[in-house]
Amino acid sequence: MSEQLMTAQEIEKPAPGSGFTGSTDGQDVLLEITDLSKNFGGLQAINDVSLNLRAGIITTLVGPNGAGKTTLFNMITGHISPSEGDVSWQGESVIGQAPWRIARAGIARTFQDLRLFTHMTVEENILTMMESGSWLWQSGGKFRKAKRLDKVNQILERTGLTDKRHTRALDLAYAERKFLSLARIMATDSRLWLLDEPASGLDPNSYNLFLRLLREEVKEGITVCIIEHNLDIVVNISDRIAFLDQGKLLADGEPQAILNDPALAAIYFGER
Amino acid sequence: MLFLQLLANGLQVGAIYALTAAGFSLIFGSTKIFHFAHGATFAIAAYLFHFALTGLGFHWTFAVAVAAISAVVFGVVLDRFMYAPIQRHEGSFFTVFVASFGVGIVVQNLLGSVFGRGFMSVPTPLSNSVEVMPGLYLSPLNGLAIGCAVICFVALHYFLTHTFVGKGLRALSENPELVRMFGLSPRRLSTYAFALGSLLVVPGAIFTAAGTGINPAVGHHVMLISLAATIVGGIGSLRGAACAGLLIGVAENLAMWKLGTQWSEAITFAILFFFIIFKPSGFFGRATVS
Amino acid sequence: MTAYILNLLVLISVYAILSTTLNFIIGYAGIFSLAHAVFFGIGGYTAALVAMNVTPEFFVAIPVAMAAAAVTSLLLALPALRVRGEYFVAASLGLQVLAVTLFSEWKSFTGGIGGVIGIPAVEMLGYPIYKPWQFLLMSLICLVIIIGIIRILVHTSFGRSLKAIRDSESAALASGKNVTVIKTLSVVLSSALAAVAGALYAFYMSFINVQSFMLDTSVLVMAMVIIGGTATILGPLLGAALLMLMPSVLTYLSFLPQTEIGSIQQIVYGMAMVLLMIFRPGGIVSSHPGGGK
Amino acid sequence: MLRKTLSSIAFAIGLASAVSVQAEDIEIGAVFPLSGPNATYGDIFMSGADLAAKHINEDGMLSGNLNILYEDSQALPQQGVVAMNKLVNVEGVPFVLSAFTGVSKALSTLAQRSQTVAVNGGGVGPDLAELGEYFWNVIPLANNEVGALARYAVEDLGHKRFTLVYVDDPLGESILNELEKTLPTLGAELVESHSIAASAQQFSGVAARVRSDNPDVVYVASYGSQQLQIVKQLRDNGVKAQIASYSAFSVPELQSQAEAQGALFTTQSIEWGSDDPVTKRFVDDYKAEHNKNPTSYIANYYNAVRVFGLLAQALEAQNKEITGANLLAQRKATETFELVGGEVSFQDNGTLLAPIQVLEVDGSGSGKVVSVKTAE
Repeated sequence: MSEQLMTAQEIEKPAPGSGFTGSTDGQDVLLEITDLSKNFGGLQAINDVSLNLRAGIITTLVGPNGAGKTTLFNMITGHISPSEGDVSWQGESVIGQAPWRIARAGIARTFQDLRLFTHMTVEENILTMMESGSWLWQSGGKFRKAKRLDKVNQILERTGLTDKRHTRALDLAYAERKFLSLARIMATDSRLWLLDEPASGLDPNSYNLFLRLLREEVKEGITVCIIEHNLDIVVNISDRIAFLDQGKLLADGEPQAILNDPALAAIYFGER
Repeated sequence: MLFLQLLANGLQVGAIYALTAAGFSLIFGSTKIFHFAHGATFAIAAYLFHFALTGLGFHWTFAVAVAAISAVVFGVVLDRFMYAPIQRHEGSFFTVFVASFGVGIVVQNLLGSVFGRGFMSVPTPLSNSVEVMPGLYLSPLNGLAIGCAVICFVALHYFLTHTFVGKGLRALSENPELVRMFGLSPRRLSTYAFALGSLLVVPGAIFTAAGTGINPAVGHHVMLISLAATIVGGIGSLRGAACAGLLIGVAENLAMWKLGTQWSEAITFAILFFFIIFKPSGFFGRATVS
Repeated sequence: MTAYILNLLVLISVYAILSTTLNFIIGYAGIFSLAHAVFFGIGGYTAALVAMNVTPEFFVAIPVAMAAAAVTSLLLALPALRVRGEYFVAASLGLQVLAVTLFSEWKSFTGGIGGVIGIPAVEMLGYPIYKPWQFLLMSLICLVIIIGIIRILVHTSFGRSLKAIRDSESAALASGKNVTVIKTLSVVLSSALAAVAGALYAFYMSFINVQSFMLDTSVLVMAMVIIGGTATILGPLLGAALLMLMPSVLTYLSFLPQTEIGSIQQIVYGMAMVLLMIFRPGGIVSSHPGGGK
Repeated sequence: MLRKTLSSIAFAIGLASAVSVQAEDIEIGAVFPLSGPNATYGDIFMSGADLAAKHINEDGMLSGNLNILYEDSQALPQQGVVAMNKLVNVEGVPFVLSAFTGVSKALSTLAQRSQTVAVNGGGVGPDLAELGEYFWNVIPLANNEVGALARYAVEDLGHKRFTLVYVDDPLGESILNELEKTLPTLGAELVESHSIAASAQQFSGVAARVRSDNPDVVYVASYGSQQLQIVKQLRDNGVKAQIASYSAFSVPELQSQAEAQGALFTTQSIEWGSDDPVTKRFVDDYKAEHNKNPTSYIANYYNAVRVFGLLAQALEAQNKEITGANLLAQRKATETFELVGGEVSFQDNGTLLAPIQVLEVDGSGSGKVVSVKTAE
């Protein structure tokens, strides 16, 4: 019921100035979350959340600390199994599937604490993302290998990490690590990116580079879901906003509508 | 009757394991330091007790004090001068473990060189059993060990729940940031954890020296058992470590009902192995897989 | 003298195989096993059994030994898949203790503490190899091949997957790595290659018993890896050479009391472990000094 | 030449050479546990061997000074083989003293291959008799000891029920087999046998089971520090039966242990008070040097070195080289040897035959002889 309503809203007011996709691709539902709940030993981390991620747009998850945003990511990627409810990806349920299967099906993610492969070089970090085979060698032989290297070069170039190619992830500067985290998922052929606070703590230059990258990728057809705290960033990039608090989805809609809601603002700024 | 006897033996052995395991668990739970040299603390306390009593001819109360002081000093020195520097630069679990293991090897061999590699025990009439009912022999040491373990656990529980430092230690295992906010230094709490944890080996060390006897490798054996008990009981849970220590002591002895003693260690580790595979969080532990 | 040096070199190369294969799982896969001596033992016992009852042919005994170790290693893979860190160390410790008990009790296979005596000299395509220099050559070739295999592996996608899992298992999962298969494969591989060392050892000594496959051996091999340097090719080799030579060198120090040599040796390597962990956690051969894991 | 290379290498790496000896020295080797839990045996064995070397040198029995090179086995087979290798290949000794059943078995192959005589005076596992012609035993093996003790306990003391506590190793098993074989022929029975791991430390459970077996005699087949713990814990846990064991009990720690008093054990029979000059000199000099009575282990290794002295002396008289092969040939050619304890001869399998004595631990340090049984 409400879902239809929102879809209707979006057709009426296409592309608010803040978002940058401006397309109507947003109608295809890529990932569908239905009645999802998660119980951690009596603590209701996620409470009956239903949310759709539409193709080709950026959906932002906002909400105070402990709202369950990262838990939601973890359930989508299979790192945590839900107590109840379903997640379906392109029409098929992914519940109960191993995280690596879900990843290979086209859902990539970053982590708030990055979780880089710290003792590997930048190049290795990127390269290993393209090698999904578990066996001792990759299929495709020399030709594929050359193609992979091409792609690595391209990604390094775009993320500004070319000079750091042979540096260990551990030895990178903060912003470079954030970009490596992004570079890693650029290397996968995923259609959906789940980004956990990708822009926090970036200096203005890096921030602009990040925005440019994100824009380019979305234009290429990548669907993005971001967890973000900085409202400026939220306003800047979101096509849609989903507002979570205490495990519940309080609102899901256009950025302006959500941000202008005084009740939500009160929760967000902790004046409840 | 044999069953009852084995059970009684198991309880005594289990009480000693429980205390040692609780010490290890306290240190590991609050500081996240995998203190494998805990066994070395045990051996040092036992040897110095023996030396003070039979070598220097001290009264037993002084010998106990010597053992307690040496255990605490050893634990705290390790914390300050080995673990602290390692943790300063990215000390992973394994770095700490290897260093700790190294200390265990050094102590075992030093004790062997200084005190001899043979078996030693404190001659005491307390280890002589009397027949309390047909077929059931108990020695005063049996009762003392169990009683002492109970007293230690009650005291420990009181300390952890009623004193400032005790509460701090418990908080440290939950959330080091919180501890800092309350104006406690995690570094200082770590020292307390080592002092207290090391102190907990002393009763076990003394009862072992007086009962079954000691050799330089005794710490190694005790350490393996406390490690098993800590994990079976659930890492960070003192209650769990104590119960598991008791369980292992009893299981080890009851196994002798049907099997030879050569299986007793294997039984302990079979219990451990299956716990790790099927219930890594142990009896009371939080789920902390990977 | 030459024979003595040859003897030491053979033992060094056997232990170098062990440390290299252990380094493969410790350094690259982040699986800190204290049960490596189990697979050393299984390799030794199996090769001995094959040599005494079927044929002492190298190309039969070694593959059978490797297969036996590979199958048993699934027991180690089981906890490796479920838990990490201290839990896994404890689990491998458990496996080691269980194995020692089984090695002592399963007398038809291992001869118990009495061990297996009179293992015949190994034959390579029917040509018996018993002269020390021949044996040294054979074990060096085995060592070189094993180093080659591991060197290649860590530079392929498989090696990268391993390192990725070591550095962050959840991120590796999220990037589509089948962690189960990769970890199992690495444990199986490492154990099977360790069995080669066991088989060589059995043929060389022509006597084996459980005392060679106890926790002490696992710790010694671990010390070789740690002291030499994890996640390097050279480190474990250096570690093996140092720790195997140390007792021999110590016996030439006439001012040391003979009866204390064993203790001094252990104290030296215990101290080395402590000091290295404080000042150079990467080991002697460390690709990145100062940076541990 | 070898030695030169060796020294230069040792010096080259800045170390003092341990083997700075004159060219005319005659050297034999010894592979003993000098460190580790069984080091106490190494010390005992050394004192016997050193005394024999001293006597041989004082008498000028050989053309050069006899020197014993000690290597540490830690009582472990692998260390034993490494040590044996060094003695055989670096030092080139023709004759090596060995100890401990496991170590002896491990190095016997090397002895056979390199034609080096290895002589055991400490291990008593019966299979030591079958390790090839280069492996000799100057100690009667456990089967003889068990028989003697069983006969004494049953025939002289009237005991009927035996329980065995044994280490689960070849020695322990052979004692089990021997008891199972011997006791029924004497009209006694082995009620129960309890095997224990070599590393076990706690025996209260075993003690409980032994008690419930209700035996007349508990036979303990262990060694080193473990047997002390077994004895203590048996007594602590209310086992009052007669404790019995074999020659492993002849170590000072056990002899002085309070709980062990009254226990029976067996050794090769040596009449310490004998007027025979070899025995008298050995006993007098040992007492003078160590201020206590010698034990059979000490005599055994004294004898082992003395056997070498006698054989080498004979070879030198014939202008033959002192090699392992020649020593073996000379031993076969020699009918009897004058050793501590009297004139003895080797069996064809290289094992010494000697009467066994049963002793009681009495705190004197060497035990009180209660019976002597001839070898069977």
